[in-house]
Amino acid sequence: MADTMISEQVLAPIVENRAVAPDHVELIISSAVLSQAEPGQFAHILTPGMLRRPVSFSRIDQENGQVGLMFQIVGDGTRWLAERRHGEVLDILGPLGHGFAAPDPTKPWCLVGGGVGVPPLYAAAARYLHRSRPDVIIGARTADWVLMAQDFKDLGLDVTVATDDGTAGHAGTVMGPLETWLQDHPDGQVFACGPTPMLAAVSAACEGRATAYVALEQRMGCGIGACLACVVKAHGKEHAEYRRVCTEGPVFAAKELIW
Amino acid sequence: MADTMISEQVLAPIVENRAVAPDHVELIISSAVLSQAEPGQFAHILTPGMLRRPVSFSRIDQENGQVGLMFQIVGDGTRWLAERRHGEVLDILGPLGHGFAAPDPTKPWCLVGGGVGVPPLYAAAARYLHRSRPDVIIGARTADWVLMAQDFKDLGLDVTVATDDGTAGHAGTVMGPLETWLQDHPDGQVFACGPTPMLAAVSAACEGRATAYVALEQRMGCGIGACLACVVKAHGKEHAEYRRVCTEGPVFAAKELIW
Amino acid sequence: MVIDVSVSLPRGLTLKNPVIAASGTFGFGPEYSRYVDIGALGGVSVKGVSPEPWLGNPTPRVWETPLGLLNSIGLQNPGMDVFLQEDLPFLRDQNAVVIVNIIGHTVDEYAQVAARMNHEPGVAALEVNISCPNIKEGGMSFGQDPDQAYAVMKAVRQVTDLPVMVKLSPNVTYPGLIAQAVEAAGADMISAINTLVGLAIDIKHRRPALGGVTGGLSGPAIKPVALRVVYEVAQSVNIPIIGMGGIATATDVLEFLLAGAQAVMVGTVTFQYPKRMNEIIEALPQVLHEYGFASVRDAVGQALPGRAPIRGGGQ
Amino acid sequence: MVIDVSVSLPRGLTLKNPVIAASGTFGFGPEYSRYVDIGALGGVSVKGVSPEPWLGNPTPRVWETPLGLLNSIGLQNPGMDVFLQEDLPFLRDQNAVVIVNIIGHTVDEYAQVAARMNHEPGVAALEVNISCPNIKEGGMSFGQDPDQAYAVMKAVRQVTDLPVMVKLSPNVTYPGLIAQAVEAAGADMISAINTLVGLAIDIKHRRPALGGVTGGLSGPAIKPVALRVVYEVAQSVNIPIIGMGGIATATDVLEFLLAGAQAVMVGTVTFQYPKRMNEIIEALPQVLHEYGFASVRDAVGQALPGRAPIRGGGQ
Ligand SMILES: Cc1cc2nc3c(=O)[nH]c(=O)nc-3n(C[C@H](O)[C@H](O)[C@H](O)COP(=O)(O)OP(=O)(O)OC[C@H]3O[C@@H](n4cnc5c(N)ncnc54)[C@H](O)[C@@H]3O)c2cc1C
Ligand SMILES: Cc1cc2nc3c(=O)[nH]c(=O)nc-3n(C[C@H](O)[C@H](O)[C@H](O)COP(=O)(O)OP(=O)(O)OC[C@H]3O[C@@H](n4cnc5c(N)ncnc54)[C@H](O)[C@@H]3O)c2cc1C
Ligand SMILES: Cc1cc2nc3c(=O)[nH]c(=O)nc-3n(C[C@H](O)[C@H](O)[C@H](O)COP(=O)(O)O)c2cc1C
Ligand SMILES: Cc1cc2nc3c(=O)[nH]c(=O)nc-3n(C[C@H](O)[C@H](O)[C@H](O)COP(=O)(O)O)c2cc1C
Ligand code: FES
Ligand code: FES
Repeated sequence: MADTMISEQVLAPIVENRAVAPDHVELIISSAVLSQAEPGQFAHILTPGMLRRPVSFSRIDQENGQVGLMFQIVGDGTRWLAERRHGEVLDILGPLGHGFAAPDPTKPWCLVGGGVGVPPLYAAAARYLHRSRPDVIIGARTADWVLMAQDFKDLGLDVTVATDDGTAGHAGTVMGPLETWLQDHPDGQVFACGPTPMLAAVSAACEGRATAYVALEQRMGCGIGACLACVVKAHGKEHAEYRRVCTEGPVFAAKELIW
Repeated sequence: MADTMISEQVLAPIVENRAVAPDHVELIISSAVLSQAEPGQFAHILTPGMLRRPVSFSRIDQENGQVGLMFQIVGDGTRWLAERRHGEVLDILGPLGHGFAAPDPTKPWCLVGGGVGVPPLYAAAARYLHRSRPDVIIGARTADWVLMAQDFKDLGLDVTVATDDGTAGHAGTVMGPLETWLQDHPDGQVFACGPTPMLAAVSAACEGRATAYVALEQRMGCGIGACLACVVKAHGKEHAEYRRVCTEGPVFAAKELIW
Repeated sequence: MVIDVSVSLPRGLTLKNPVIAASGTFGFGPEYSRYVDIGALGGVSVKGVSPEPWLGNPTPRVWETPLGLLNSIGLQNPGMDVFLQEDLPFLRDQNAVVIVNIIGHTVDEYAQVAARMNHEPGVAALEVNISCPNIKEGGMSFGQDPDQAYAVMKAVRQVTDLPVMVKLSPNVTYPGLIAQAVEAAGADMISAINTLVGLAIDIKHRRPALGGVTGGLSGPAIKPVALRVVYEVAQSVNIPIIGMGGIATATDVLEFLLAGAQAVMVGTVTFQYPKRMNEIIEALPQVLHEYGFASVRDAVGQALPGRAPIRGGGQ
Repeated sequence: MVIDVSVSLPRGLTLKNPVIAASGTFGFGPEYSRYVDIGALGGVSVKGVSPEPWLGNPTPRVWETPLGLLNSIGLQNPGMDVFLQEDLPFLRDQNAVVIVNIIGHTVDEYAQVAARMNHEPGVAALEVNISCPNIKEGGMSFGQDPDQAYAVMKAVRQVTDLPVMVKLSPNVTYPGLIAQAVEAAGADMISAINTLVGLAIDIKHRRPALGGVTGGLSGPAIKPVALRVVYEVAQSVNIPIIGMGGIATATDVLEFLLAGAQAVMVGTVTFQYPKRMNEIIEALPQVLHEYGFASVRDAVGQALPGRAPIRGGGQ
């Protein structure tokens, strides 16, 4: 899959900069190379900091040679990115890593996203819709921060929302709706992306029932497998071992990992 | 004189940014405080670097509350400054240091400037013109880089130009025309500003003849006398001692200094 | 929200807040008084003072490096007598908590300055600088050897009742060992770090850029090294630490507190932003509150091993 | 303008240019081969290799600091057998000058790796890493004590004919002493510097930011310290020095040459700009020419004492 794919250093012009929620921006950038990405792969973006910033693709439009990068402003790098305007050019390494493989069309499918974990799931839904129709569970801190609900609906998908403060959908985390879904679909497959504690909970909830695939975040150096900064503990053949989020991941089968 | 003057941290808007020669820019900025400056004093300007950048005032227009800063682009700080536009605001400490005292009206007066040493001499000429009319010698590497010749002419002053490559005026340094002037005016007073080797030569040429005042450059830290970075060796009462260019200078009587 | 930012240190030394002007970057006070509200500072550590006047090093004495500053001032100072007569009165009149940074070529010279400062009205504490990289004899070498560091502190202790801090060099293999040596010799506090030895090259002239050849590196570039030394020393001794190195914001101050410092000094950033120490002091209560601390004291050492770390979301 | 950028080092080691990828920042080669023209590099120093696989440190393993990078990878590597079987062939096929960075918990482990690499086709030289701050036993402590540094180098020398460089730690009082010790033990070259020990604080979680607590500081922030160590070591030993620490441009390379390095390594900047080493190599002849040098060799050590400095205008 992604192994055979191209990855390059590209200079990609920004086509659009849109605010998608308070402190959340989506950049649409133009790059034929990046538009070859699998859902779940990421872009490693040059900013004024000492390290590039990893951001997953929110949309992958191969036809028009465009991709989306949706992110929350959390520090200097994302603030700088949020200020980039139409016509400015981003220096990006990508597409990088291993994304979500196509779901098994014979099994029920669910997407579980928390916060800025939602965008790569949308990319997966859009890519694999012709094989299978996922149920979608979106979690956020508050109603304003629910990302891409309308985008999923535009794909004709049902969306269940959960907010920590109850301002939209279920009050609480995604785990309530996910538990319901798992009870209805014990043989299902779950794609999840979001904060690490959420992924740990999803992984635990799926254990012995559904197959879970999770897209992880980890602090990165090189982004391409050379520096061993971005590792996560996994079950090796004999002992525990480290795998690289930037290369073997960011998407892993939940059962590979040691939580 | 300057001791009793104000010096503050001011936020001064740029009124005009004009190219005055290849790689030479003059910024006109608006600040009532800075326009109280004596000729030869300087502004300590915040740039993105770790230290502020000292630049002398090229013009001091007290009436309109404006001053000029004329500089050569030689590194990151001056490049950044050269890119500042009308309406942007500079963070400046100033006016700082001791400038040129008024010339003795009973003695012939000559200004000798090399390169970007010329601007503070123009400020001195403009300020003290009512007392005395200086002869002006301007040196530069090449014709394009002769600074402010027209400004001096607009004051009604005679200007002698010397260029290293002979593309304008005398071929050679300012020392040729200065020697001629000194022979004609052995009791004269000379105000000089330019590269340190030029100032050393001026000082030596004047010795035993004219009184020379020189405006020095030195790498600065604080710019206000606290860090002792910017010192120059001078004759103390008993021993050699260091004086601060930012505080006791930048203008010194040449005979105070140990060259 | 009432946040207590005061700091209590040994021998009755109290600071109204933990932000002290770092030695050598603030002269003897008057120069910055136009820009800085000196009375609002936690304290002022003055430029190093020796028994006799020192001339200092040849120029250039400063050079910029990536987010750092190299200096090679060479401890130019007018000597202790001129200091007391001409310079100290200004700061005393400002009611500043004055810390006199003392230097010498020999153990005896340190003791001379310390003795001279004892009982001088307006001197609140001494900072024994055994860590200046910019002089040939004495200076840093005292701070690079535990026995010599011990000897200097011991001699100083014998001649003064003032609170004494010893300023450590980061240019050693084990800063904790030097800290233990001076603690054993009677130091009341540690201040750390002095500058890292560095060099810049003037390519055009094919020579070291500074007149003194090597210089001391300060500024944001050294902050991680400074935090490491504070963190290590905090686990090596039982006396308070005044931390410094690259502090430019109130959150930087909080980092040093968490790493084990009780107070901080602020140097290089003042050259860019003369009012920054006052701004930090104003911002500090808000920053402490935001991160859940009710006082400066509350935050001290919270990142040291043995304190339960607050682990949260994210990674 | 024909500028000779080749470098001749001991035991017949020659580099087509002085720019080598620094250990730990370039993996074992294949990862960057998409972006970098590996064949055009002066050489590649691979990630540290130990006799058995090492797991490395907990995450987070990197943290940004002001113009610096803290890392605490902990020398994760697959061990020397896997390295030779699975990793070395790639670089050998690229005709890269491969420098194997070797690590161990004991003197004997260093010797084991050195012995294993001897006569392995494709291994051009060894770099003995006695300076990694990111492991508890061994690692840096060997590089902080002249006797231990001597012992490691001596053991390595006994089992290999390869050119050997020893990589120095800047986290010592006198780097020159360590350099002299390894020179006496038969080192052919010195490489310097490894990272400075630093710490960052994660304020939100009130703990050290890195999983390994302290980490190694690299990047532009440390360049002045690196130049100082190179400059000092160049005056302490008679063997060539490979300089590094914060190099990001061709003029940075020239600074290291002038300070006494014969070649350089480039690390952290590659994370930002993967093609930067190639760009530096392309720019270097022009930069040398501009400053009046006809070759890399010409520039080496020109800022050291005893060479007539070129003093010019300005100050
Ligand atoms: C594979 C991958 C995909 C990601 N996709 C997205 C996405 O689609 N949308 C989105 O909003 N965010 C995403 N993130 C997180 C995003 O990388 C960080 O929010 C961003 O790097 C923060 O940079 P900053 O300079 O604004 O923050 P700072 O906190 O100032 O950054 C400091 C350093 O920490 C790193 N860092 C900070 N937070 C994280 C984090 N959560 N994960 C990894 N490194 C971090 C930065 O890269 C930088 O090196 C992804 C992370 C990874 C690893
Ligand atoms: C009192 C005084 C008045 C000056 N007036 C003028 C003027 O009117 N016009 C003008 O063009 N230049 C003037 N200079 C020189 C000017 O300060 C430098 O050209 C400028 O600081 C270079 O900054 P940079 O970042 O572009 O160069 P860089 O070389 O990148 O600067 C690096 C560091 O070196 C310092 N530096 C570099 N060159 C000099 C220098 N010649 N003197 C002192 N510090 C230097 C910088 O301030 C900075 O800290 C004056 C200098 C002094 C001391
Ligand atoms: C120009 C300059 C002069 C200094 N002089 C002294 C000194 O006289 N005595 C001393 O103990 N430290 C001296 N220092 C070190 C500072 O007090 C401080 O330890 C160091 O700069 C780190 O803090 P910073 O990064 O906030 O500047 C000096 C630093 C600078 C930049
Ligand atoms: C992520 C990372 C990993 C490193 N791993 C090693 C290593 O395995 N062996 C070693 O000798 N040095 C290692 N280093 C140190 C570098 O080789 C180099 O000495 C240092 O980073 C300074 O150079 P730079 O500023 O150009 O990065 C590592 C550095 C980094 C940033
Ligand atoms: S970020 Fe370097 S290996 Fe993953
Ligand atoms: S620049 Fe600090 S004393 Fe002059």
